[in-house]
Amino acid sequence: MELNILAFGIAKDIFGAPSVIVNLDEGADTATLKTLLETQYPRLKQLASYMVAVNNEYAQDENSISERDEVAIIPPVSGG
Amino acid sequence: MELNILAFGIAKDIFGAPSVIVNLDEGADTATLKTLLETQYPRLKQLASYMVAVNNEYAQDENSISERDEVAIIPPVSGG
Amino acid sequence: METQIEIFETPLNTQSCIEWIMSPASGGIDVFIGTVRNATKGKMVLKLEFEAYKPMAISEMSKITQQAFEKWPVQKILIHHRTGTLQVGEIPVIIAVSAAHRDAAFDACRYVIDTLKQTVPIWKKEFFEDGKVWVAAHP
Amino acid sequence: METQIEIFETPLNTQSCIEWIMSPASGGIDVFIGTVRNATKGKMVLKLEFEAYKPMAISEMSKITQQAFEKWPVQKILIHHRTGTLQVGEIPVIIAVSAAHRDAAFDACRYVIDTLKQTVPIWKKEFFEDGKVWVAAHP
Repeated sequence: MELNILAFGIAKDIFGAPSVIVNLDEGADTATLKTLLETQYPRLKQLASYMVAVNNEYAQDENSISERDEVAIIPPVSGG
Repeated sequence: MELNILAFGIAKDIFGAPSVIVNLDEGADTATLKTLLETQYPRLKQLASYMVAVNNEYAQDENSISERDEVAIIPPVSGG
Repeated sequence: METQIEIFETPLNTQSCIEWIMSPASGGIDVFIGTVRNATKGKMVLKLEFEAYKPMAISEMSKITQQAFEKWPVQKILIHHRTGTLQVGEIPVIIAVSAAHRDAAFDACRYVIDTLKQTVPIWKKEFFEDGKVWVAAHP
Repeated sequence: METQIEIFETPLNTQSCIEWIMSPASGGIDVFIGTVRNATKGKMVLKLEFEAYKPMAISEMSKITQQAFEKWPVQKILIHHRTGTLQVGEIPVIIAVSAAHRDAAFDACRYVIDTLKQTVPIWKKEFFEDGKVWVAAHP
Protein backbone atom coordinates (compact mmCIF):
# COMPACT_ATOMS: atom_id res chain seq x y z
CA MET A 1 0.00 0.00 0.00
CA GLU A 2 0.98 3.61 -0.52
CA LEU A 3 0.87 5.56 2.74
CA ASN A 4 0.97 9.32 3.07
CA ILE A 5 3.00 10.20 6.18
CA LEU A 6 2.47 13.62 7.75
CA ALA A 7 5.49 15.31 9.30
CA PHE A 8 5.73 18.09 11.87
CA GLY A 9 8.45 20.13 13.54
CA ILE A 10 11.93 18.85 12.87
CA ALA A 11 10.54 15.76 11.06
CA LYS A 12 9.24 18.11 8.37
CA ASP A 13 12.77 19.53 8.01
CA ILE A 14 14.24 16.02 7.83
CA PHE A 15 11.75 14.90 5.16
CA GLY A 16 12.11 18.22 3.37
CA ALA A 17 8.32 18.30 3.03
CA PRO A 18 5.17 18.35 5.19
CA SER A 19 4.39 14.81 4.04
CA VAL A 20 6.04 11.90 2.24
CA ILE A 21 4.67 8.79 0.57
CA VAL A 22 6.07 5.38 1.49
CA ASN A 23 5.34 1.85 0.27
CA LEU A 24 4.46 -0.68 2.96
CA ASP A 25 2.70 -4.03 3.05
CA GLU A 26 -0.99 -3.67 4.02
CA GLY A 27 -1.26 -4.23 7.80
CA ALA A 28 2.43 -3.58 8.41
CA ASP A 29 3.12 -2.45 11.96
CA THR A 30 4.45 0.84 13.27
CA ALA A 31 7.89 -0.63 13.95
CA THR A 32 8.22 -1.58 10.27
CA LEU A 33 7.25 1.93 9.21
CA LYS A 34 9.86 3.42 11.56
CA THR A 35 12.58 1.14 10.22
CA LEU A 36 11.70 2.05 6.64
CA LEU A 37 11.69 5.79 7.37
CA GLU A 38 14.97 5.59 9.29
CA THR A 39 16.56 3.87 6.28
CA GLN A 40 15.33 6.56 3.90
CA TYR A 41 15.90 9.46 6.35
CA PRO A 42 18.80 8.51 8.65
CA ARG A 43 18.60 11.86 10.52
CA LEU A 44 15.39 10.56 12.15
CA LYS A 45 17.58 8.32 14.31
CA GLN A 46 19.37 11.39 15.69
CA LEU A 47 16.19 12.69 17.31
CA ALA A 48 15.91 12.48 21.08
CA SER A 49 12.92 10.25 20.35
CA TYR A 50 9.91 10.25 18.09
CA MET A 51 6.50 8.69 17.99
CA VAL A 52 4.09 7.61 15.28
CA ALA A 53 0.47 8.71 15.50
CA VAL A 54 -2.26 6.75 13.75
CA ASN A 55 -5.61 8.50 13.39
CA ASN A 56 -4.63 11.15 15.94
CA GLU A 57 -3.58 8.62 18.60
CA TYR A 58 -0.07 7.70 19.70
CA ALA A 59 0.63 4.22 18.27
CA GLN A 60 2.68 1.40 19.78
CA ASP A 61 5.33 -0.46 17.75
CA GLU A 62 3.07 -3.47 17.27
CA ASN A 63 0.05 -1.46 16.03
CA SER A 64 -0.77 -2.36 12.44
CA ILE A 65 -1.50 0.31 9.88
CA SER A 66 -4.03 0.20 7.06
CA GLU A 67 -4.25 2.27 3.90
CA ARG A 68 -7.05 4.51 5.14
CA ASP A 69 -5.26 5.53 8.34
CA GLU A 70 -3.94 9.05 8.88
CA VAL A 71 -0.32 8.52 9.90
CA ALA A 72 1.99 11.19 11.33
CA ILE A 73 5.53 11.40 12.65
CA ILE A 74 5.61 13.12 16.03
CA PRO A 75 9.06 14.36 17.05
CA PRO A 76 9.57 15.40 20.69
CA VAL A 77 6.85 17.92 21.50
CA SER A 78 7.63 21.36 22.91
CA GLY A 79 4.36 23.25 23.20
CA GLY A 80 3.22 25.41 26.07
CA MET B 1 -1.58 54.76 81.19
CA GLU B 2 -4.65 55.05 79.01
CA LEU B 3 -4.41 52.86 75.95
CA ASN B 4 -6.66 53.03 72.91
CA ILE B 5 -7.24 49.51 71.64
CA LEU B 6 -8.35 49.07 68.02
CA ALA B 7 -10.75 46.25 67.25
CA PHE B 8 -11.55 44.48 63.99
CA GLY B 9 -13.91 41.79 62.78
CA ILE B 10 -15.76 40.01 65.56
CA ALA B 11 -13.68 41.85 68.20
CA LYS B 12 -15.38 45.05 67.10
CA ASP B 13 -18.75 43.38 67.65
CA ILE B 14 -17.67 42.14 71.10
CA PHE B 15 -16.43 45.58 72.15
CA GLY B 16 -19.46 47.21 70.56
CA ALA B 17 -17.09 49.81 69.07
CA PRO B 18 -14.14 50.06 66.68
CA SER B 19 -11.90 50.96 69.65
CA VAL B 20 -11.98 50.94 73.44
CA ILE B 21 -9.84 52.66 76.06
CA VAL B 22 -8.28 50.63 78.86
CA ASN B 23 -6.16 51.54 81.85
CA LEU B 24 -2.89 49.63 82.19
CA ASP B 25 0.40 50.19 84.05
CA GLU B 26 3.02 51.73 81.75
CA GLY B 27 5.12 48.88 80.32
CA ALA B 28 2.52 46.22 81.05
CA ASP B 29 2.84 43.21 78.83
CA THR B 30 0.47 41.82 76.21
CA ALA B 31 -0.63 38.97 78.48
CA THR B 32 -1.81 41.51 81.09
CA LEU B 33 -3.75 43.41 78.44
CA LYS B 34 -5.43 40.20 77.28
CA THR B 35 -6.42 39.27 80.84
CA LEU B 36 -7.88 42.72 81.43
CA LEU B 37 -9.85 42.66 78.17
CA GLU B 38 -11.13 39.13 78.80
CA THR B 39 -12.41 40.26 82.21
CA GLN B 40 -14.22 43.24 80.73
CA TYR B 41 -15.36 41.39 77.58
CA PRO B 42 -15.75 37.68 78.46
CA ARG B 43 -16.90 36.82 74.92
CA LEU B 44 -13.28 37.32 73.79
CA LYS B 45 -12.46 33.99 75.45
CA GLN B 46 -14.96 32.24 73.18
CA LEU B 47 -12.96 33.12 70.07
CA ALA B 48 -11.04 30.32 68.35
CA SER B 49 -7.99 32.41 69.16
CA TYR B 50 -6.94 36.03 68.95
CA MET B 51 -3.71 37.97 68.77
CA VAL B 52 -2.57 41.39 69.87
CA ALA B 53 -0.75 43.59 67.37
CA VAL B 54 1.56 46.36 68.57
CA ASN B 55 2.57 48.92 65.95
CA ASN B 56 1.34 46.68 63.12
CA GLU B 57 3.31 43.63 64.27
CA TYR B 58 1.99 40.51 65.97
CA ALA B 59 3.05 40.72 69.63
CA GLN B 60 4.03 37.89 71.99
CA ASP B 61 2.54 37.60 75.50
CA GLU B 62 5.72 38.96 77.10
CA ASN B 63 5.99 42.05 74.85
CA SER B 64 5.59 45.23 76.90
CA ILE B 65 3.37 48.03 75.70
CA SER B 66 3.96 51.76 76.02
CA GLU B 67 1.50 54.62 75.82
CA ARG B 68 2.53 55.69 72.31
CA ASP B 69 2.05 52.24 70.79
CA GLU B 70 -0.75 51.48 68.35
CA VAL B 71 -2.42 48.41 69.81
CA ALA B 72 -5.02 46.26 68.04
CA ILE B 73 -6.97 43.08 68.76
CA ILE B 74 -6.67 40.64 65.87
CA PRO B 75 -9.31 37.90 65.88
CA PRO B 76 -8.78 34.88 63.58
CA VAL B 77 -8.18 36.26 60.12
CA SER B 78 -10.22 35.16 57.10
CA GLY B 79 -9.05 37.19 54.14
CA GLY B 80 -8.42 35.95 50.62
CA MET C 1 12.01 41.58 42.58
CA GLU C 2 9.16 44.05 42.17
CA THR C 3 5.94 44.00 44.13
CA GLN C 4 2.57 45.66 43.80
CA ILE C 5 0.56 45.32 47.00
CA GLU C 6 -2.73 47.17 47.28
CA ILE C 7 -6.04 47.12 49.11
CA PHE C 8 -8.99 48.53 47.17
CA GLU C 9 -12.55 49.43 48.11
CA THR C 10 -13.50 49.24 44.43
CA PRO C 11 -13.73 46.18 42.13
CA LEU C 12 -10.42 44.51 41.33
CA ASN C 13 -9.26 44.52 37.72
CA THR C 14 -7.74 41.27 36.50
CA GLN C 15 -6.54 42.79 33.25
CA SER C 16 -4.49 45.53 34.88
CA CYS C 17 -2.92 42.90 37.17
CA ILE C 18 -1.91 40.80 34.16
CA GLU C 19 -0.55 43.84 32.31
CA TRP C 20 1.60 44.73 35.33
CA ILE C 21 2.92 41.22 35.88
CA MET C 22 3.94 40.46 32.28
CA SER C 23 7.52 41.11 31.25
CA PRO C 24 9.97 40.02 28.53
CA ALA C 25 12.11 38.29 31.17
CA SER C 26 9.25 36.01 32.26
CA GLY C 27 8.41 32.62 30.87
CA GLY C 28 5.61 31.70 33.26
CA ILE C 29 2.95 33.60 35.14
CA ASP C 30 0.57 32.14 37.67
CA VAL C 31 -2.50 34.10 38.63
CA PHE C 32 -4.81 33.15 41.47
CA ILE C 33 -8.24 34.77 41.49
CA GLY C 34 -10.42 34.31 44.54
CA THR C 35 -14.11 34.68 43.82
CA VAL C 36 -17.18 34.90 46.05
CA ARG C 37 -18.86 31.52 45.92
CA ASN C 38 -22.65 31.25 46.02
CA ALA C 39 -22.56 28.71 48.86
CA THR C 40 -20.57 27.74 51.97
CA LYS C 41 -21.00 24.21 53.27
CA GLY C 42 -24.21 23.89 51.28
CA LYS C 43 -25.70 27.13 52.60
CA MET C 44 -26.58 29.89 50.13
CA VAL C 45 -24.40 32.99 50.48
CA LEU C 46 -26.04 36.36 49.76
CA LYS C 47 -22.95 38.59 49.98
CA LEU C 48 -19.68 39.04 51.84
CA GLU C 49 -18.12 41.91 53.69
CA PHE C 50 -14.35 42.26 54.02
CA GLU C 51 -12.71 44.46 56.60
CA ALA C 52 -8.95 45.12 56.77
CA TYR C 53 -6.58 46.55 59.34
CA LYS C 54 -5.05 48.29 56.40
CA PRO C 55 -1.51 49.38 57.44
CA MET C 56 -0.79 46.06 59.15
CA ALA C 57 -2.35 44.11 56.27
CA ILE C 58 -0.07 45.86 53.78
CA SER C 59 2.91 45.20 56.07
CA GLU C 60 2.06 41.49 56.45
CA MET C 61 1.50 41.07 52.72
CA SER C 62 4.86 42.70 52.11
CA LYS C 63 6.51 40.19 54.48
CA ILE C 64 4.91 37.33 52.56
CA THR C 65 6.26 38.59 49.24
CA GLN C 66 9.75 38.94 50.74
CA GLN C 67 9.57 35.36 52.01
CA ALA C 68 8.47 34.20 48.56
CA PHE C 69 11.42 36.01 46.93
CA GLU C 70 13.75 34.24 49.37
CA LYS C 71 12.23 30.83 48.72
CA TRP C 72 11.81 30.87 44.91
CA PRO C 73 13.43 32.53 41.89
CA VAL C 74 10.45 34.69 41.03
CA GLN C 75 10.48 38.11 39.40
CA LYS C 76 7.36 40.05 40.32
CA ILE C 77 4.59 39.48 42.85
CA LEU C 78 1.26 41.29 42.88
CA ILE C 79 -1.35 41.14 45.64
CA HIS C 80 -4.62 43.04 45.26
CA HIS C 81 -7.23 42.61 47.99
CA ARG C 82 -10.69 44.07 48.09
CA THR C 83 -12.58 45.39 51.11
CA GLY C 84 -16.22 46.33 51.61
CA THR C 85 -19.32 44.54 50.37
CA LEU C 86 -18.90 41.93 47.63
CA GLN C 87 -21.65 40.14 45.73
CA VAL C 88 -21.49 36.51 44.57
CA GLY C 89 -19.07 36.23 41.64
CA GLU C 90 -17.01 39.26 42.63
CA ILE C 91 -13.28 39.05 43.32
CA PRO C 92 -11.89 39.52 46.85
CA VAL C 93 -8.28 38.78 45.94
CA ILE C 94 -5.88 38.48 43.01
CA ILE C 95 -2.34 37.11 43.38
CA ALA C 96 -0.03 37.16 40.37
CA VAL C 97 3.54 35.88 40.22
CA SER C 98 5.98 35.93 37.31
CA ALA C 99 9.13 33.87 36.96
CA ALA C 100 11.55 32.67 34.30
CA HIS C 101 10.22 29.14 34.82
CA ARG C 102 6.71 28.09 35.72
CA ASP C 103 7.44 25.87 38.75
CA ALA C 104 8.62 28.85 40.80
CA ALA C 105 5.59 30.90 39.75
CA PHE C 106 3.16 28.14 40.79
CA ASP C 107 4.92 27.45 44.11
CA ALA C 108 5.21 31.10 45.07
CA CYS C 109 1.65 31.99 44.07
CA ARG C 110 0.25 29.18 46.17
CA TYR C 111 2.49 30.12 49.09
CA VAL C 112 1.32 33.72 48.94
CA ILE C 113 -2.40 32.92 49.03
CA ASP C 114 -2.01 30.16 51.64
CA THR C 115 0.04 32.42 53.93
CA LEU C 116 -2.17 35.45 53.32
CA LYS C 117 -5.12 33.49 54.63
CA GLN C 118 -3.18 32.65 57.81
CA THR C 119 -1.48 35.92 58.73
CA VAL C 120 -2.92 38.98 57.01
CA PRO C 121 -5.37 40.94 59.19
CA ILE C 122 -8.39 40.90 56.92
CA TRP C 123 -11.76 39.55 58.01
CA LYS C 124 -14.68 38.15 56.07
CA LYS C 125 -18.30 38.23 57.18
CA GLU C 126 -20.69 35.92 55.36
CA PHE C 127 -24.33 36.95 54.95
CA PHE C 128 -26.93 34.19 54.69
CA GLU C 129 -30.70 34.39 54.46
CA ASP C 130 -30.95 33.65 58.19
CA GLY C 131 -28.05 35.66 59.57
CA LYS C 132 -24.40 36.58 59.26
CA VAL C 133 -21.14 35.31 60.68
CA TRP C 134 -17.49 36.34 60.91
CA VAL C 135 -15.61 33.49 59.25
CA ALA C 136 -13.12 31.49 61.37
CA ALA C 137 -13.94 33.43 64.54
CA HIS C 138 -15.18 30.42 66.51
CA PRO C 139 -13.88 26.84 66.74
CA MET D 1 -17.28 19.92 33.99
CA GLU D 2 -17.06 22.32 31.07
CA THR D 3 -14.04 22.75 28.84
CA GLN D 4 -12.95 25.30 26.28
CA ILE D 5 -10.05 23.98 24.20
CA GLU D 6 -8.86 26.03 21.27
CA ILE D 7 -5.85 26.64 19.05
CA PHE D 8 -5.53 30.15 17.65
CA GLU D 9 -3.31 31.73 15.01
CA THR D 10 -4.11 35.16 16.47
CA PRO D 11 -3.06 36.66 19.83
CA LEU D 12 -4.59 35.03 22.89
CA ASN D 13 -6.89 37.14 25.05
CA THR D 14 -6.43 36.69 28.80
CA GLN D 15 -9.53 38.70 29.62
CA SER D 16 -11.89 36.55 27.59
CA CYS D 17 -10.38 33.44 29.23
CA ILE D 18 -11.03 34.87 32.69
CA GLU D 19 -14.57 35.88 31.75
CA TRP D 20 -15.28 32.36 30.55
CA ILE D 21 -13.81 30.63 33.60
CA MET D 22 -15.51 32.72 36.30
CA SER D 23 -18.76 31.43 37.77
CA PRO D 24 -20.86 31.88 40.91
CA ALA D 25 -20.13 28.29 41.94
CA SER D 26 -16.36 28.89 42.00
CA GLY D 27 -14.29 30.01 44.93
CA GLY D 28 -10.86 29.75 43.36
CA ILE D 29 -9.47 30.16 39.87
CA ASP D 30 -5.91 29.45 38.84
CA VAL D 31 -4.65 30.84 35.56
CA PHE D 32 -1.32 29.92 34.02
CA ILE D 33 -0.02 32.24 31.31
CA GLY D 34 3.02 31.13 29.34
CA THR D 35 4.96 34.02 27.83
CA VAL D 36 7.81 34.19 25.33
CA ARG D 37 10.96 34.88 27.35
CA ASN D 38 13.70 37.07 25.90
CA ALA D 39 16.40 34.47 26.59
CA THR D 40 16.96 30.68 26.73
CA LYS D 41 19.96 29.45 28.70
CA GLY D 42 21.47 32.93 28.54
CA LYS D 43 21.04 33.27 24.78
CA MET D 44 18.91 36.10 23.41
CA VAL D 45 15.69 34.92 21.75
CA LEU D 46 14.40 36.94 18.78
CA LYS D 47 11.08 35.18 18.22
CA LEU D 48 9.39 31.79 18.38
CA GLU D 49 7.37 29.78 15.93
CA PHE D 50 4.77 27.27 17.09
CA GLU D 51 3.41 24.55 14.86
CA ALA D 52 0.57 22.20 15.84
CA TYR D 53 -0.83 18.94 14.51
CA LYS D 54 -4.15 20.52 15.17
CA PRO D 55 -6.75 17.70 15.30
CA MET D 56 -4.48 15.48 17.38
CA ALA D 57 -3.45 18.40 19.61
CA ILE D 58 -7.11 19.17 20.37
CA SER D 59 -7.74 15.47 21.05
CA GLU D 60 -4.73 15.20 23.41
CA MET D 61 -5.68 18.39 25.25
CA SER D 62 -9.19 17.02 25.66
CA LYS D 63 -7.76 13.84 27.21
CA ILE D 64 -5.75 15.91 29.66
CA THR D 65 -8.81 17.84 30.79
CA GLN D 66 -10.75 14.59 31.28
CA GLN D 67 -7.88 13.23 33.40
CA ALA D 68 -7.91 16.42 35.46
CA PHE D 69 -11.66 16.13 36.05
CA GLU D 70 -11.12 12.56 37.27
CA LYS D 71 -8.29 13.56 39.59
CA TRP D 72 -9.62 16.77 41.16
CA PRO D 73 -13.00 18.34 41.97
CA VAL D 74 -12.68 21.14 39.44
CA GLN D 75 -15.49 22.83 37.55
CA LYS D 76 -14.18 24.31 34.30
CA ILE D 77 -10.92 23.96 32.39
CA LEU D 78 -9.79 26.22 29.57
CA ILE D 79 -6.79 25.65 27.30
CA HIS D 80 -5.92 28.20 24.64
CA HIS D 81 -2.77 27.62 22.60
CA ARG D 82 -1.30 29.88 19.97
CA THR D 83 0.44 28.86 16.74
CA GLY D 84 2.51 30.84 14.24
CA THR D 85 5.17 33.46 14.93
CA LEU D 86 5.32 34.98 18.42
CA GLN D 87 7.46 37.89 19.53
CA VAL D 88 9.08 38.20 22.97
CA GLY D 89 6.42 38.97 25.57
CA GLU D 90 3.59 37.34 23.62
CA ILE D 91 1.50 34.49 25.02
CA PRO D 92 1.77 30.95 23.58
CA VAL D 93 -0.57 29.35 26.11
CA ILE D 94 -3.23 30.10 28.70
CA ILE D 95 -4.61 27.45 31.08
CA ALA D 96 -7.44 28.39 33.42
CA VAL D 97 -9.12 26.16 35.99
CA SER D 98 -11.99 26.93 38.33
CA ALA D 99 -13.00 25.01 41.43
CA ALA D 100 -15.00 25.43 44.60
CA HIS D 101 -11.72 25.35 46.56
CA ARG D 102 -8.35 26.66 45.49
CA ASP D 103 -6.20 23.55 46.11
CA ALA D 104 -7.96 21.64 43.34
CA ALA D 105 -7.64 24.59 40.95
CA PHE D 106 -3.88 24.89 41.58
CA ASP D 107 -3.24 21.14 41.32
CA ALA D 108 -5.28 20.70 38.15
CA CYS D 109 -3.85 23.80 36.43
CA ARG D 110 -0.31 22.62 37.05
CA TYR D 111 -1.16 19.12 35.90
CA VAL D 112 -2.65 20.43 32.67
CA ILE D 113 0.36 22.54 31.68
CA ASP D 114 2.89 19.88 32.78
CA THR D 115 1.11 17.17 30.82
CA LEU D 116 0.47 19.40 27.81
CA LYS D 117 4.22 19.93 27.48
CA GLN D 118 4.75 16.15 27.48
CA THR D 119 2.01 14.83 25.22
CA VAL D 120 0.37 17.47 23.03
CA PRO D 121 1.72 17.54 19.44
CA ILE D 122 2.83 21.17 19.29
CA TRP D 123 6.38 22.20 18.40
CA LYS D 124 8.36 25.31 19.19
CA LYS D 125 11.21 26.67 17.09
CA GLU D 126 13.46 29.24 18.73
CA PHE D 127 15.09 31.93 16.60
CA PHE D 128 18.42 33.36 17.80
CA GLU D 129 20.72 35.89 16.16
CA ASP D 130 22.89 33.04 14.90
CA GLY D 131 20.30 30.46 13.91
CA LYS D 132 17.18 28.58 14.84
CA VAL D 133 16.38 25.30 16.54
CA TRP D 134 13.40 23.02 17.15
CA VAL D 135 13.18 22.76 20.95
CA ALA D 136 13.63 19.31 22.56
CA ALA D 137 14.34 17.61 19.21
CA HIS D 138 17.84 16.47 20.13
CA PRO D 139 19.28 15.01 23.34
